[in-house]
Amino acid sequence: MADFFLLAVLTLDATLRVSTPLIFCAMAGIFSERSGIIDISLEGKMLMSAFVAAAIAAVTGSPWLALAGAVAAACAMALLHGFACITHKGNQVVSGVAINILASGLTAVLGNAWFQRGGQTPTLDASSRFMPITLPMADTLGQIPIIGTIYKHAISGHNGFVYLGFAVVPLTWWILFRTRFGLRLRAVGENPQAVDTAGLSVTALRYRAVLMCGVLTGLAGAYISIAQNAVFVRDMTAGQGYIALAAMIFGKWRPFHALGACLMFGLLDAVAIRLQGVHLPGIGEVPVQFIQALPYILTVVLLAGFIGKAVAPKAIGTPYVKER
Amino acid sequence: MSDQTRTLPRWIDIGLIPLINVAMALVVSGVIILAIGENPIDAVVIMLHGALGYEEGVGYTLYYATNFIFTGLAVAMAFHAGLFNIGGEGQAYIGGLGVGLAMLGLDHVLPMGLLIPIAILMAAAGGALWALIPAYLQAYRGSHVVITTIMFNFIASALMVYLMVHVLIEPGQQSPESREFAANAQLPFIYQVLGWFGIPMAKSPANLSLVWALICCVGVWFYIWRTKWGYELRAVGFNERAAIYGGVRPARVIILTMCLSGALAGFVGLNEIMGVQHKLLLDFTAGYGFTGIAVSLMGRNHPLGIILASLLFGVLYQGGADLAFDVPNITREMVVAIQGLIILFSGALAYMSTPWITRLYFRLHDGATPSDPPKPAHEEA
Amino acid sequence: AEIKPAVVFDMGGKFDKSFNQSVYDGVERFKKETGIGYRDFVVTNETQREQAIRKMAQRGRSPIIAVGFSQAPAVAVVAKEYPKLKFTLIDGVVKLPNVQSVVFKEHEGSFLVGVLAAMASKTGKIGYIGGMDIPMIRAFGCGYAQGAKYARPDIQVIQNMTGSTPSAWNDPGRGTELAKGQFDRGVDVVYAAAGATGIGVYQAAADAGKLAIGVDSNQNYLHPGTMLTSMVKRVDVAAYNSLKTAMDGDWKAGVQAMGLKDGGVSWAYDKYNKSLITPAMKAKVDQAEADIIAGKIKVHDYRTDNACPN
Amino acid sequence: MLVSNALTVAGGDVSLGEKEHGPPPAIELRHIHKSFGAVHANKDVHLFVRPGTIHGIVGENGAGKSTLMSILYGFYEADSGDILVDGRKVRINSSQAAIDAGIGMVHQHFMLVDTFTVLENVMLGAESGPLLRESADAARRRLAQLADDYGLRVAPDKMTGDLPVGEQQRVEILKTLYRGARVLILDEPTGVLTPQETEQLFRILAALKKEGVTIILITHKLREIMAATDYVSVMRGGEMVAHRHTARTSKEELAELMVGRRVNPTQRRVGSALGEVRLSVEKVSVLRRRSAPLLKDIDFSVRAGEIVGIAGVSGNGQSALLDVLSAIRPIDEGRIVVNGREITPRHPSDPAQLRDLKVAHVPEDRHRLGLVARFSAMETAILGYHRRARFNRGPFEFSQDLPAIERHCRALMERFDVRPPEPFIKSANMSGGNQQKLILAREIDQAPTVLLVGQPTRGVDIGAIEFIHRQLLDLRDQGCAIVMVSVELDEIMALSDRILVMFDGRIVHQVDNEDADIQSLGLMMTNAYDKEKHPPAAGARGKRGAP
Ligand SMILES: Nc1ncnc2c1ncn2[C@@H]1O[C@H](COP(=O)(O)OP(=O)(O)OP(=O)(O)O)[C@@H](O)[C@H]1O
Ligand SMILES: Nc1ncnc2c1ncn2[C@@H]1O[C@H](COP(=O)(O)OP(=O)(O)OP(=O)(O)O)[C@@H](O)[C@H]1O
Ligand SMILES: [Mg+2]
Ligand SMILES: [Mg+2]
Repeated sequence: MADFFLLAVLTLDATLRVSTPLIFCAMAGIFSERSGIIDISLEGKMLMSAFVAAAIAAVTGSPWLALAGAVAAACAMALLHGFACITHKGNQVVSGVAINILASGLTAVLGNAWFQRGGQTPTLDASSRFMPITLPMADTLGQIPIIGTIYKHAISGHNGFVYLGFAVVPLTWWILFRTRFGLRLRAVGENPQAVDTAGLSVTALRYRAVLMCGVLTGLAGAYISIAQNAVFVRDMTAGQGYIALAAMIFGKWRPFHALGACLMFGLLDAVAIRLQGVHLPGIGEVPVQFIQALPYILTVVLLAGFIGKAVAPKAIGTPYVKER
Repeated sequence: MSDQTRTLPRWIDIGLIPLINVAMALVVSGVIILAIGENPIDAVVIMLHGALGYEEGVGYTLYYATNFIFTGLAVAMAFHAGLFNIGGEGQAYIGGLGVGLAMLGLDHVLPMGLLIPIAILMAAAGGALWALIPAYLQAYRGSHVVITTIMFNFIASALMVYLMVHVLIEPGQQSPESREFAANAQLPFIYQVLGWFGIPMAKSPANLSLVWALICCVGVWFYIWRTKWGYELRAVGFNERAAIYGGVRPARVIILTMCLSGALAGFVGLNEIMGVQHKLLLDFTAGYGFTGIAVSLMGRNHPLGIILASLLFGVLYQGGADLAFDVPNITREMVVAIQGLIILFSGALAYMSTPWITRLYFRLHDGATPSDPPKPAHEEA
Repeated sequence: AEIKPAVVFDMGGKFDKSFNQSVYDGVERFKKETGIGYRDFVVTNETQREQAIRKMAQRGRSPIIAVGFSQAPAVAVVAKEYPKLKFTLIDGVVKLPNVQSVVFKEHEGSFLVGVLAAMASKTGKIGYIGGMDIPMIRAFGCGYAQGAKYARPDIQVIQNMTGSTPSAWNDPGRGTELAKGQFDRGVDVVYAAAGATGIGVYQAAADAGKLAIGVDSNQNYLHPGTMLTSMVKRVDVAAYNSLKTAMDGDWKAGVQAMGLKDGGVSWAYDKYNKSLITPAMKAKVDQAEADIIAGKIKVHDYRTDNACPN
Repeated sequence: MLVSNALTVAGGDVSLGEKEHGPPPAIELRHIHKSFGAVHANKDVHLFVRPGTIHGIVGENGAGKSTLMSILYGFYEADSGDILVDGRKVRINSSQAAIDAGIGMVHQHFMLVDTFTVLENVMLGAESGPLLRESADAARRRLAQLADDYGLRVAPDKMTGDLPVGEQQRVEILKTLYRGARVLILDEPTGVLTPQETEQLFRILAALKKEGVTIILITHKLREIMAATDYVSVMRGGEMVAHRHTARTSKEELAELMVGRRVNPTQRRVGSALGEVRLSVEKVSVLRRRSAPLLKDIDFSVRAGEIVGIAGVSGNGQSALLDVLSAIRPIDEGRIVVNGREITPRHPSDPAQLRDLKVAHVPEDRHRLGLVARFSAMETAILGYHRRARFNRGPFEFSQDLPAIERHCRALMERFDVRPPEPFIKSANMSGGNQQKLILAREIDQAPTVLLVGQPTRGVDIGAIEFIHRQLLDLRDQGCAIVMVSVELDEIMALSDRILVMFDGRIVHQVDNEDADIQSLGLMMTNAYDKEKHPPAAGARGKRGAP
């Protein structure tokens, strides 16, 4: 029983770790899509920033420079998306697909050219990455049953990014629902004409939204390559951007709901790792592939309206063209 | 919107502007090649030679182009009905699964003459099946086909891994692959066919499915622009409410169109499984479904344009392979990056150059400068 | 004789710090010693395997070293087309008169590191993380478990596979997670046979202060202090020998199975892990090695019956 | 009537020309030009609006009214010309600049975020600080004050999308006042309002005027101009053609100024004998989930050889009725029998099936329903009939017979004088009137026995109006049963044999043409008509009749 409890706590611990990039990306997606810009390029931005982070860390040895570079790279991609979708009123889905493919190719090309390792960066040593933080008194408090165990094993000992990820959710909520910027951002995603006639610039608002999106995907990318791992390898984001997109839709474009979805998908992943090859009573061995596909299946089911209708921001996907 | 804004002549709209877009993508690609310390001009020479300079290279170019024609047509077909099918990858995967299962089951039973139509049917059925659910959800549940088809790509991939690893793997085999089909379940290669007529050609994977791809082009063109079903499809794509008024049932059109689109993507399975690999294996779709988006955008969603764009992408892929072979610093992913740039410039930024071209054209033409540059007329036959 | 060698690496790439890289080290050594250069190519999709090998053949390259079992079908096709050229397939078998197939008895080497792992473990639980779930990788794990049980019958071995597709060789993130999952369950020594995925496993061990065991090439240098040892599979030797014999004119086709006896597999003992290996461990593992070579210990090969004795 | 009181307040003896005397105009526009591509939407427009007055602007569709107002509100920038506010030249290149100049605008389509509360909508873009709470508190106080000053009451915490249109419009007005607007532009504010709401609006405008707010009012309804404005300017073809003191002009003069010649309304011909019942509608209702039903207990029938006109203020269910009759929208209750086919909630029909029953439909909204803008004219010419055998050929009729379609289109264009008579022209590139003629041609050409037609002459020039009216009367005389929805009472009067008046989703009155007059129809449309010709009872609804 105690063993089982510990296992559950440790699974929770793993859940937090694997959910973190999803959380950053889902919040990023919320900023972009709440402003009316569909963003299926979360994946590409995250990949690009993961690469840039690892590359800078490998060259300079400074994780902070790497982090700054990652954010800058993701923002650059976000601006490209904005340039296509906001300035030139291009198709947002097409632009997203383009950025994903571009990022996949470019990271490998540049990685290979700079490091001659088939697209990989050199492995980073501890001083050029972000390492886990042990919270104060983790060991002492760890003696206390249950609460202490949870504190020591699940709450303490994570990377700073994990804590940041959890801080970003209420922050996102606060920005969206408690600030002027948030009000305007939500308005521009629902009815850009209303924003325009209210004397605000639709373009400027949307650019700010995609930049927020860029900053957050940059954090996600940096986490993946220089915190969770110590290296960049080709296509290392492995579809997590799409899962985050699914989580965002699942969460109906709301920060805390999306957080819940991210944690659920993270838990699925953590459980999948631990369930591998385990025979469940009554079910038999669950194919790992099934658990891996579960987030996608769940999203489709949700979209089919079996769980509840997901209402997207009204103006999403349509470029704003001034008309009477 | 205004009824009478001036429109550009068609040759600019469907000829010059797409060319300018591709040119911009290639220029940026050249900058990337420069940035990694190679010479873009040399790269182009190597690429062109690799793709068109010798028989085997040409064969590979055509083999890649075959896949792109299928996936490009799939995207275009859906696009005319106002749908964005990003699920070509998964549909191709399941189409290939259909072909593979049929061949594994029947290759010792039936002659090639029967296996080919069966394979075509199975590829179409597999692809259509994989498009059917997203189509149904879009038509009756309003869930967006973009998101559902993306999800279905992942589901297809998980399904295939499961089947290959647990069900279809040949016992004693290291990697998850089925057994090889018997010879009568292997589509003849082009070089073989030419060989029967006494024309020697170097070995390459281009096979008879190229012919089927061309037939599909004609079929798609005819369907979209010459039949009442195509008429309804375009009506739904342009103006769904008018279509309803005209007695069209959009839900049916959406489902039918997505199934046809999926079937076209499924034919990648024909080319890959029956034409080239001759066994079921993982990851044979290799991103062709996504490339189809670029192909369709570049080809302005018209079969003729798609053929040309497919050839261009064939050149990029095959030439890119040779480039990667000969210039160690340039890896194959360069082609992926170029593809991303082409989608960006021909798709998302498609109208970037339109305003100044319009201005330039009218200034040259009659000295007038319309203040409101028109969107280019759309892709009708 | 004049030779124009070529190498076609598998998808992991020549810098996977593991299998492919080991081949790379071998041919580099040859190049340094003889001054004979070689061409190489890293495949990135299925159709490219055959294309790349054929291209090497067209340019008259010989011997052509194809790395990895996935290349076997491609080698079989091209070798038939070019009967005059020499092909060396590492880690797979193609029975043709101009193909040399080199395979390894990984289970024997894994047995030895299993002995070490069991003796180094304080918790009595050790782990194994495989790359792609294929019989060969199962064989690694099976040998490892047998060695561990030999050294310590009450040992508990937890095994995980990264995935079922080739991308399982290239997913360090998942490697990290799998390793952490095992540490959570009490594992304190983990052995990874997973290509570039292993990088994540070793990193996780280093971060958590647990012990890890490398594979294929000597990976002890990666994290001195937490890398217990490495199960070295001398693909570098195989590659080197192939070129060397071709140069000297005694290159032979056929299957070569390299085990402990032929120095094809071994465990790494160097300055990086000296402090981790106690004399008792060393004695025990040396004994086991001698016994295997002498045939006193029979290490079961998973591949013979797709099963592992418990 | 309150508004006429307002008139007398401002009705001094001001000479229109002598703007030099007194305070400078609140708004003055000089030499305004604006082109969209080849369309010259505003040509050398002059206008001045006196402070504290209600200034009406009238003109046909496309005359350039909205364009002019969009320029004034910074939505478009004029190609040339000057804008003066209170005598000072200003540059208005964005909505923000207009707001800064004290100009507010209530758009034809409301610019509200449906998912926001009233409070949030009001403060959007005019927040007092980076945090919402302080802005919200300030806005709440100010709203209360505005409510006191102008009698503009709305619940600040209600979801805007849930409010009735009249209240949404009030939110729009509040938005402009909140931003300190001294000049208020209203573009066709009454099109979507019920009569009571219209009346409410004019009461509010009068109150605003009393507080010194200047109001520019665009409307097509000359009645409203006469009742509510102090001055009126007329636009035609992008030009300002006349300015009048409202008190010194008449509806007839304004109408003539608008179209540029005398208007002869179509003379109705009395129909021949009626035939059998072609269409009968029995207790049909269309329900909505959260609000009042769209249609309630609709009950009427139409015989061969008669035109039944449906009158009503737009938004009272006429559109839904056409949708239901053409089977675009299913019904929830009741029964429709058309040419022998029974349509019930359980056995719905569809537009294709009705066409096969010789029911034709000229939709109200031709841009969104009647044609596909990107189709060629010949493709538009077969919309709805594209499955007919005559347009297809080959086994299973798998191929469209393009030559036949082209011939068909040419014939239609010739018969209905569609210009240019060019089957390959893109539908979007035809002018509105010609689009309408092509659609009408398509539907009438099928020799329908039942014709549903909505707003047959909306946006159509006067010549075409006469032509279209003649076609409809001819069709009736050939024995077709016609249901016509129109917001133009003159049109209804000119064509219908029988008139049904819709209000709030119901048919509230039914009169024969001979018994109808515009006055009482107007009352009926506002549901303020009393059978015994008594003045309308003072109640919650229809306290005042239409002017
Ligand atoms: N509100 C206005 N905005 C712009 N120009 C106006 C306005 N009102 C009048 N004008 C113009 O000012 C000039 C004088 O107009 P006004 O109507 O006073 O002349 P009038 O001789 O009194 O004619 P009428 O007897 O018809 O009133 C005319 O050119 C008229 O078009
Ligand atoms: N954005 C635009 N692009 C092109 N043409 C336009 C645009 N806006 C208006 N026009 C054209 O300018 C002319 C004037 O239009 P406007 O909307 O100002 O007329 P209006 O008087 O408001 O008509 P309505 O009574 O129908 O509202 C019309 O011919 C219209 O087609
Ligand atoms: Mg006068
Ligand atoms: Mg208007």
